[in-house]
Amino acid sequence: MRFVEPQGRARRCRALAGLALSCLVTACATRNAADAIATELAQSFEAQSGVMLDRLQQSPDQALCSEPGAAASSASLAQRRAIERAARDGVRFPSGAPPSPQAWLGDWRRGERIAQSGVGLQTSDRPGTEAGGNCYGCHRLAPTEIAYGTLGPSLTGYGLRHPPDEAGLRDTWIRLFDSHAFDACSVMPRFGARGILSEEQLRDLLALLLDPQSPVNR
Amino acid sequence: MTRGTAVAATAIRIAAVLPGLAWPAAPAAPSTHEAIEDYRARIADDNPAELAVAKGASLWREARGPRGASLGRCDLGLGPGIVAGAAARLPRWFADTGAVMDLEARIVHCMTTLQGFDRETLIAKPFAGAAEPTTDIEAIAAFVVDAARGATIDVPQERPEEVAAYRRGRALFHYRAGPYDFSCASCHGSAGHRIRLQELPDLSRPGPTARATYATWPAYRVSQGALRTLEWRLADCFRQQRWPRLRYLSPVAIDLATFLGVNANGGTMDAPGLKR
Amino acid sequence: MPHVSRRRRRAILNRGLGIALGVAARAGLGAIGLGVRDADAQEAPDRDAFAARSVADALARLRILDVADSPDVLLDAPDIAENGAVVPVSVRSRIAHTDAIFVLLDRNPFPLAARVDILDGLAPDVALRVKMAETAAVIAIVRADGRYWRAQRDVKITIGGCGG
Amino acid sequence: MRIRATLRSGRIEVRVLIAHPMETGLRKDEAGNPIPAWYITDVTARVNDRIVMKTAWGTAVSKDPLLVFHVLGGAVGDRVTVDWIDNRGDRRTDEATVVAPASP
Repeated sequence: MRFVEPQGRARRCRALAGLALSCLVTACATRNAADAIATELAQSFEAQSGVMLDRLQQSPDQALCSEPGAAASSASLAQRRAIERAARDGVRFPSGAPPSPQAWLGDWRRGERIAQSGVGLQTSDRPGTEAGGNCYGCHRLAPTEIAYGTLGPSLTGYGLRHPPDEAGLRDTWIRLFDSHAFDACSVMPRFGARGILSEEQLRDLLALLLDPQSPVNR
Repeated sequence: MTRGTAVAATAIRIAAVLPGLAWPAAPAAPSTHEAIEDYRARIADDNPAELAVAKGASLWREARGPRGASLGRCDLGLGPGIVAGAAARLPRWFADTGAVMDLEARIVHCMTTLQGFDRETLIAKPFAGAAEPTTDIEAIAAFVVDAARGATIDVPQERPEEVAAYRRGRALFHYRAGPYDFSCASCHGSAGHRIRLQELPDLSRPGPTARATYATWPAYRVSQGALRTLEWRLADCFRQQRWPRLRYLSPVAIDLATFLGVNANGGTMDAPGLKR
Repeated sequence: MPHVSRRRRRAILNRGLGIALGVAARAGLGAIGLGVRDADAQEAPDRDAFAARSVADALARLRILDVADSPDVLLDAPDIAENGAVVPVSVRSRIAHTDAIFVLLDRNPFPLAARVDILDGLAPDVALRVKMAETAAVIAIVRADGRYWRAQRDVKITIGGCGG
Repeated sequence: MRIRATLRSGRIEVRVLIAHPMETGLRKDEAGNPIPAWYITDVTARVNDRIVMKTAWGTAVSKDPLLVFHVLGGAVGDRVTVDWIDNRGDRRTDEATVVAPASP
């Protein structure tokens, strides 16, 4: 887990300390506001079913992407690129074999079930419940499932556009493992990097996307 | 529901397939979107929330609690006993508590101060569980918003405390946290998207979806078979954001309700609504 | 919705509630309840059909041995239900002497949802809301002159929201 | 119960909403314990004390049930009475007066 102290803004504030007074005042006002929010969050939430208050502490990338407009602002470009590099460096590829469909693709049938399931890590889940990916919440996948969301792009026919060669396997794995590798402020959960899904589950989702027999590609 | 039209449509459909054996496939299926709109139209009448409104109306009038008092003198912001339209102007700052309060906070305040109910007991279980009847707070909230139907939403930003609540609410709305990196804005920060088949209203700024959304809570949730309040809606979003449990009437709940309410100003109250 | 109608409706609602508080009796055998108890006794054999776990078994328990499709049984239900907990269904019969309407849901844990007796003075035109566990057929069966007529249509049940 | 009885085109349209959990007996509560079946088994409607409708229900009827039926004939001012009984033996009766449709 990469939980880091919620000090991203404070650090930025200190870094700005040598600048003009007006800037300093603004930066510290921002820090005070952030501290007030942290205090308010601590008063307003309580742990339940293994979901603890430490989940409310922001990592630097969460703090950066909480600024409205930060996802596209030129001011945050360098920070976003750094987050994306770090995300890429942190990807753990399937253990053992080099990328090949035989070695990396799991079972698309299990992948479909994972894509349909939206449980896991909630206060309403028993601790230890195996999480789903809830892919259909945001993406179209198998064309037979009509209840799909549109927050993300359609993935129907994904494997036809991205053949499961080495590059296709690696690229798709990275997107599933840590969406921040391509977009620091992506709204897609970092399923591998945050330990939401296991390596086996990610391989099953890889198969759902890339296996020629998967309903996504038929 | 336009029953006449629906029945006529069926008659046409049936006539069209009459020559076939048994039940051939329906004629060209309408798009999913049209079918869902059709479904929503069919259940739009006879909102079971009316049952909660009726229960809330009698709870409001009955002498109850340790003090044996009704809620007839409850001040929801427009003066003691004035219910009509009051929900359209909440949350707001109240002089008697020195705090910004939302509808539910004010109902609990009146139940404790006028009727003598114990606050901790009341807020320990504000929402009905599976197979449980509507709670008193839920029913009273349904009654109060029903009495504001047609009123223009006008959540005040006159006091500095109200402005501060809105600002904190905006920051909280965009605050990303938890193992999924979700904020409210992850789903409700832009327009035109769906989760599964449900349209996601853009609640990040004033606009038609922000108005229509705030205007229709509390609502009867078909999937829950229950009347649900705005604070329930907020808490259930945080559950799905993989955050810890939102405390009832907490500062985060009040500030977010203020943010959503102010963004809805100018809209027309139409609650309790009916939702998936 | 026009305000006049809302207010009028509320007046009816309140009146209904007042009466309800006056006469509601828990497990009591009030005078008003007697009719129901009598009806129960008369129709006891049908009660058993509600425990059937398949449409075929429910029909057998209802002693519906022969049923034919009819365009005069008008069944209306949505093509897609956003939530299976509430599926609006209406049934109208154009068959003379209709005296009962049955609503069944294929693939439900207990498929028989309702039987409505069309007594003298009641139009064979009823609507209710049912729960459906999964995508399946809604079946309406009408009894007239001792014969049974059927209509059915598929309703697709979708998964909604965040799914968790 | 909420009963709306409206005279339309020579018949009384009766729309009944009932507050009831209509539990199937197949669900579990938050703690994982089974929730026992609890559902309305019979509903009877009368117009001015004459029984006009009887319906028997199973667990597949939705929570907070809606029932719509139409009585031939009738007049504004008629009294519509609806009573139900559930599998626990609970029962309830409410009534409404037939009204003319609201002007549009």
